[in-house]
Amino acid sequence: MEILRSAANPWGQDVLVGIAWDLMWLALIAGAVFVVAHGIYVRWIARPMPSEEAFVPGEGVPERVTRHTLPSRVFHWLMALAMFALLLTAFLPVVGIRFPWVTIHWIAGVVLTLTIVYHVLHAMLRQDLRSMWIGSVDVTEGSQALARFFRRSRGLSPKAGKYPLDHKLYHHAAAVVSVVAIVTGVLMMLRIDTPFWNQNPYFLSDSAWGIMYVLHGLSGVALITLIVAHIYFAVRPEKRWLTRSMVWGWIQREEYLLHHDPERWVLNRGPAGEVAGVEADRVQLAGAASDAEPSGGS
Amino acid sequence: MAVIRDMMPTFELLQPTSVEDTVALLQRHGERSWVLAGGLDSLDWLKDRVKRPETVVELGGVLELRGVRPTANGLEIGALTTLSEVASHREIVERFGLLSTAAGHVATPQIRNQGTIGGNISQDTRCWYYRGGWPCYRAGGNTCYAATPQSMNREHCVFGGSRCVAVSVSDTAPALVALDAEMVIRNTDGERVVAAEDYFLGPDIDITRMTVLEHGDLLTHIRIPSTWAGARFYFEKVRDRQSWDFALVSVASAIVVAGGRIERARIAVNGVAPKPMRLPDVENLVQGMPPNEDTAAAAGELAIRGARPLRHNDYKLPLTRNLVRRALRDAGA
Amino acid sequence: MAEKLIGQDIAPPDLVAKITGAAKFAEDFRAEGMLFAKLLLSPMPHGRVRSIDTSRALAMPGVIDILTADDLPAAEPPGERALTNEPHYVGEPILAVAAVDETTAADAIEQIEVDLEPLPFVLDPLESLRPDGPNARLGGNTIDGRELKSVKWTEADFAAVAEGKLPMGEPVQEWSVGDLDAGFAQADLILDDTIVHQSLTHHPMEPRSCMAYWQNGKLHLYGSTQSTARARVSLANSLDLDPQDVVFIGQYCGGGFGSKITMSPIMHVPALLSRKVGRPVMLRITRYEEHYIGRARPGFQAWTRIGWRNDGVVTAVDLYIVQDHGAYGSSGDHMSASAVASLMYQPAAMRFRGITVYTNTPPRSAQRAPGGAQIVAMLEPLMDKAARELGIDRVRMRRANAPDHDSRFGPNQGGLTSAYVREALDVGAEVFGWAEKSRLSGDRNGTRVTGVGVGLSPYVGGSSGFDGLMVIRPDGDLYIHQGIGNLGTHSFADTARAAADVLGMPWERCSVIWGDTSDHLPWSSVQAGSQTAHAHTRANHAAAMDAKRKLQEIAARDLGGSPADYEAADGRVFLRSSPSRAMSFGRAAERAIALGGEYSGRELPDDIHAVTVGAAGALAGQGLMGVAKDNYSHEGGTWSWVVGFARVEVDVETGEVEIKEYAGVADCGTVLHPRNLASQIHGGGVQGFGQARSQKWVFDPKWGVPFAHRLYTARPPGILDAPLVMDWGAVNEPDPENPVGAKGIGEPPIGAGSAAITSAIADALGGVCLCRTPLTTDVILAELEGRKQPYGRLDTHV
Amino acid sequence: MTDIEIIVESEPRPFSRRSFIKGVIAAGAAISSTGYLFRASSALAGSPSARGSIPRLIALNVNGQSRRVDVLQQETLAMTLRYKLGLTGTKLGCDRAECGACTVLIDGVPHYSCSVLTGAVRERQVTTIEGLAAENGELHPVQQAVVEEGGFQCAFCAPGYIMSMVAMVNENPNPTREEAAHYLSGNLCRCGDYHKILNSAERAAEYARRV
Repeated sequence: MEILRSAANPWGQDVLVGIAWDLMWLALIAGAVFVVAHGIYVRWIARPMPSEEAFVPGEGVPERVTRHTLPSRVFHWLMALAMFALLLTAFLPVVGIRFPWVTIHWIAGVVLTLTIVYHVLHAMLRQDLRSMWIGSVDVTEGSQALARFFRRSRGLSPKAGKYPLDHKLYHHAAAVVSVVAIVTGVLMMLRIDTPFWNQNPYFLSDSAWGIMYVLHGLSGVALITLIVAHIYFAVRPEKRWLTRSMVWGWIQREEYLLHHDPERWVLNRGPAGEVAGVEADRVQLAGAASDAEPSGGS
Repeated sequence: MAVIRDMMPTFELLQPTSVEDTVALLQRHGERSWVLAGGLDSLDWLKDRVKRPETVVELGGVLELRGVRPTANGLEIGALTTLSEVASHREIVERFGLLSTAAGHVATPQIRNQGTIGGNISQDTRCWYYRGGWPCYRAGGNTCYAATPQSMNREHCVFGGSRCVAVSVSDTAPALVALDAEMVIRNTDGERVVAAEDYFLGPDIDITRMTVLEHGDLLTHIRIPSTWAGARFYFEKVRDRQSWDFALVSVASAIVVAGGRIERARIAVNGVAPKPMRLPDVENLVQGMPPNEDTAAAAGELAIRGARPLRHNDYKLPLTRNLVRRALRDAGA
Repeated sequence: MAEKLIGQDIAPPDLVAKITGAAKFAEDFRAEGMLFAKLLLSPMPHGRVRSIDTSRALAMPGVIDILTADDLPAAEPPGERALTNEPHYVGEPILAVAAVDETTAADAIEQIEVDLEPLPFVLDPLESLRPDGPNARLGGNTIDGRELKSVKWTEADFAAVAEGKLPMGEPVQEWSVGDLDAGFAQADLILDDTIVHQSLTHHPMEPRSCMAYWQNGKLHLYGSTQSTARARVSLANSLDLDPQDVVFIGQYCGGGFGSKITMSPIMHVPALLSRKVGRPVMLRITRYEEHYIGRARPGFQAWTRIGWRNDGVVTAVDLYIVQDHGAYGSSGDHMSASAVASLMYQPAAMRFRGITVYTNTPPRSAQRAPGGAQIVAMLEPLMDKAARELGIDRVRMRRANAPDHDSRFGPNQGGLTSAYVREALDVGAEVFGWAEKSRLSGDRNGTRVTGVGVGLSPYVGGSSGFDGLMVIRPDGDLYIHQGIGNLGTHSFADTARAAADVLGMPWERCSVIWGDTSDHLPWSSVQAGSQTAHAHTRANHAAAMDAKRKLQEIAARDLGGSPADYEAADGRVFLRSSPSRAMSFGRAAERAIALGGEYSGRELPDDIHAVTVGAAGALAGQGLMGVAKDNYSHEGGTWSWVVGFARVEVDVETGEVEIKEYAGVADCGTVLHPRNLASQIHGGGVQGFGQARSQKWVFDPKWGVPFAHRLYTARPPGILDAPLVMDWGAVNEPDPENPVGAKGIGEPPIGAGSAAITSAIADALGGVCLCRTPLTTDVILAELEGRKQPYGRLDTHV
Repeated sequence: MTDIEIIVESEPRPFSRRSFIKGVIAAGAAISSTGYLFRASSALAGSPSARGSIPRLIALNVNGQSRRVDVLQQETLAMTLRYKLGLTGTKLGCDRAECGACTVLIDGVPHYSCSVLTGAVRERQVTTIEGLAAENGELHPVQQAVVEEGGFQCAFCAPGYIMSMVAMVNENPNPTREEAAHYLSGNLCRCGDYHKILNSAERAAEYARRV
């Protein structure tokens, strides 16, 4: 199985051309394996979550807590649509389904780019950046989860802030991969005729283009796996409340209190009365992290 | 590794004598096989070692695919019928003169004696970057070397380019599109029939192929309906030399005139796009109009609307316009 | 008395062999244990070999050995070698593999790893002349005599290049005659323009395949050459061998047109490989390789300003030529072009400036009328433009400027042996019917407009000082040994007639011996520069006179009287006063053997060339030997002329051109072989049509890789690209500086064909001179439709 | 494969950058008397390991004779004629169907033998330039016409042209000059001898009509 495709340029020098299409199948398989493994793990292997700690009183928590505002939801679904169009137009021809994919692909690419630009501005100006920031708390949250996974600890990892660590990690991974795909994709648009310019493959050297194509390819196939996982989690029964929140924007009061630590995801009344969460920069939660048993547990 | 040209590599030669055996062989050898009919296009690739099949399936023995037979409503031509036979076959000359004229304009007598009509419409493009073995899009790479600001693209396309700007060079293809012919394709799964216009692929659909044929497919017959039999035909091919050369631009048209007006028309041009380009807008425009100079001029202008010339092929615009004009003018003569 | 052979149509003795397949060209020879070689060509326009890994190739079964540049004799830059470690153009051979068969050799080439370091390259001479332009060679971008130099012009020189004006910086070659300003001052009309002529691969029909082996220290090489005797000598010199140790076999040459004048550098590959492996080696050259190593005509980017008086007389010519020198070669086409312009238009004042610039493109060499064919195709349309503006008939315009026998021309104002140019123009006008045909220009026939053109084309047509060698054997026949190659002009047979006529021998009693240097061939001219017909009618005449003298002396000795009383004809030498007292040539030959000395070739004249001494020595004692050096007088330059007349039809809607009529008339002194002269006029004319209409080079400027490298993309003219019937004529006036009055004629016809077509197309376009060749469909259509031209005014290789 | 015993050093000759040696090396090669047929090697065999490199013994019908010859599967007819059957009259001008010098008749029809696989003409009649003249050397009418017109210059293209002319006179006994030009338009002549070639073609038709 090849990883990369290369060819001899007109001077006989070896030059990267792109990724080998086997990687696409690899990515699909990786996604499927993850889904199956995770499904099996949750179904049969994972120890039941210890009963939640006493119900933390949640006074002042409204019946419906806004998790995703309308603009961010619209952004999410628009981006998802563009992403889907991009993946389909990129990989269906490779599997043999022939159709004029180039125009749809670059238009979807432009749409994706615009949505991402909007998202970055929206996040910086209107959203709470820190909710995505991975702080020390998250590290402990993560290490707890890992310890539990490896059966070295029974303890309960601290409640998440607005976004649990796996969400944050996933977001950042997807962000990096998408940015790579977008940057290389925009540059590669110089290789096709558009209403605005004619193709000019000599904008970069052919070795530079080779790297561009490989990165675009790698990020493309990485997105396959990421999106397979993303959709899988979205449809898992126990995560449906999260999926609902991306549709309607709110989660129920119990779900908020069950999954989130009000200290870290502080709700305050927005001007329109709806409650927007603000990630509190909580100090290390006293005690909670230290009861992890030393290694060599049960 | 170093490159060498003009020296055929070794391959295994298989010579089936029936369509069944042929499609079976193609199925078994898959991507490593190559179909060879007349061989004029194939040997160009094999001798330059740019394409390296392990197995060549030579169709000289499949006699059932040679010859012309009348059908219920037209003619059926075996894909292995030589261009010389097509150019001189009485039935074709009398009822579908457009095709016999086109076949007679291909390359040279020796090539017409050996080249087949199936091969002529299924041949690969002649872009000299691609034929030179460069790693261009069409060869699986990621660059079209013919569409850069410095490229030598005098013989490339002004319509329908999508990253790749090569042109279809077949002379019989526009004639078959104008005659609304159909292509019969066989493989181990069975037979499918494709309209001439849909037989050819542009780079937007699949940049590595000029036709719908996939590995394992065999073009067996070309069926021409009688819809355009006896219409007023016009074929012209403009080229640098009067033998050997492919068309810079060619036009093939079938026009039925009744009562001094164009009842229906079907016009195709080649050498301007990655596939033979039918001109439906022009056909609609001229319908019902008298075949005079004004109609011809209007048709010509419309034919080149939306063209997007490259660095060196702007001349193909007036040339295409004038050829369409001449086709319409001829309808009135 | 046998009828004179000169002037008759006699087919050459090799014709039957040629048309029955018996004739063996270089690639048709076989040898026991013959290996096959294949070349590894450079993929880069300019590179340096860092390393070559041939281990895998040498390990392949059937691969015998490999030859690289290090196995060849050294050569000082810019000297060319058969193989190189610093390729200067895409396709230059780097190494050769010898194997039991070609497929194995090719497979072996694909297993060789050559690590090439890319070096700066340039395709357009003007680009190399820019202040910061790259040089094609590390040693410089031009050559002055033998010295490599790097010449850069200033930004100011390039100021007007954007508008298509030729930049004219400091030249390397230069000459001027008369007062240029005064010349232009008295001119009533002045025209100037930038004109570009393309480079053209020779593409003779036979690629230069060659086979060689060594036998007891002697190199036997089967090759394709225009000049057999000279090829052997140049091959020997290039390998540091004594010519006696080289046998060159080349009875047939499938055309050369200047690309095979003597030896081809690639011959070193089979020669040295066969020595290295101790077995015969055949190197079959493919058409693709012929584009690379098969030589080409240098292209010009030029500017000219010409002044005319109202009566059509040219008063002044200012000419600047930038020549595309390619990677090697010593082409002086631009200098020859200036001499031709000076000869044709006889301006009182003329200045020439020029520079030849190395580019990373295939090597150049003379191609049929080097410099002449380019300049006439470039300037004649301007002459027509002036004629049209001055309202003078175009033939009369050329008559007004044509030189005559006493005219002077060129940098040192040399003289001419003869020039019947006005007579050629008159005969031409008559043959073509110029009077009524010239009135057709501009006529419309449907979408086709008619254009008529006339193209005058002179070129060098003679040389002297070579040797003749012949033997009358006891069988009474005359064996004429010719060192001339058999390149298609039939000069090896036609020049032998001069000897037969001196001795009154019927042609059936003459045998021409040519093509294999082991058959003892005399020192001869190169078959280039159209000189053979002139040089070797002289040489054969001189040697025949020597034989005649010996016949007379032997007859007088045996039959009495004085030698002067004797005459030779029909195979007999007899007393003029009583023809019955005679001796057959056979008898005289036996007597000559008996007498020995100079009669049988034991003693030889002291002024003949060493090669002839070798040949004659081997033939001594076989009969009566006629051997002599051509010492006839040769005052002034020998130049021949062809004027071409053409009628074309240009389709205004498609830009296509159909050449309807063509006629060429020659001044080449006495016509040796009328039908063969017609072939030279028509054949050269057709090559001119290709030059004017379809042939060109196309290079990708980013990668420096060529595309027009096969016949299909090089586009030489086919049978349907020429008129079905072509006419010809000749002035047929003898040249005083040749015993039979003959001048050579090989080269002038190509310029006449090309110039007639460029003029006719300009005429059809209403006098618009596009000042560029080739005039392809797209260039003409862009002009007719008033659209932007597809190529820039100064673009080359597009 | 070839039955010549190849003298190869025990280990592959190391590639050494010897300087140019002027010495005399005795070479034992002589032109085999037959000059044509040499068992030693043919132009193409290919490395034995490659798929399809095993030659096939087939029977060809060339100039009326049945000839048995070892043919490689990728071998073209031109190479077989020139390197295996010693019929070097068929010339290779381009090996790419772009010049016509390799024209032969297959079942009386002109083809570029450089672009025909030998394996594909097993049951067909191949006629080459060597097959036109009679045993006693009497020329074919087309050849006779060419001689009388003093046809061709360098004549490298002559064999190909003559084969096309033979097919022309067989197919159209009374061609006009224009028809002859179209019939011969698949043959290139770089000496540009077209006028004289058409003279020969017209005379050839005239002589063929007489026979």
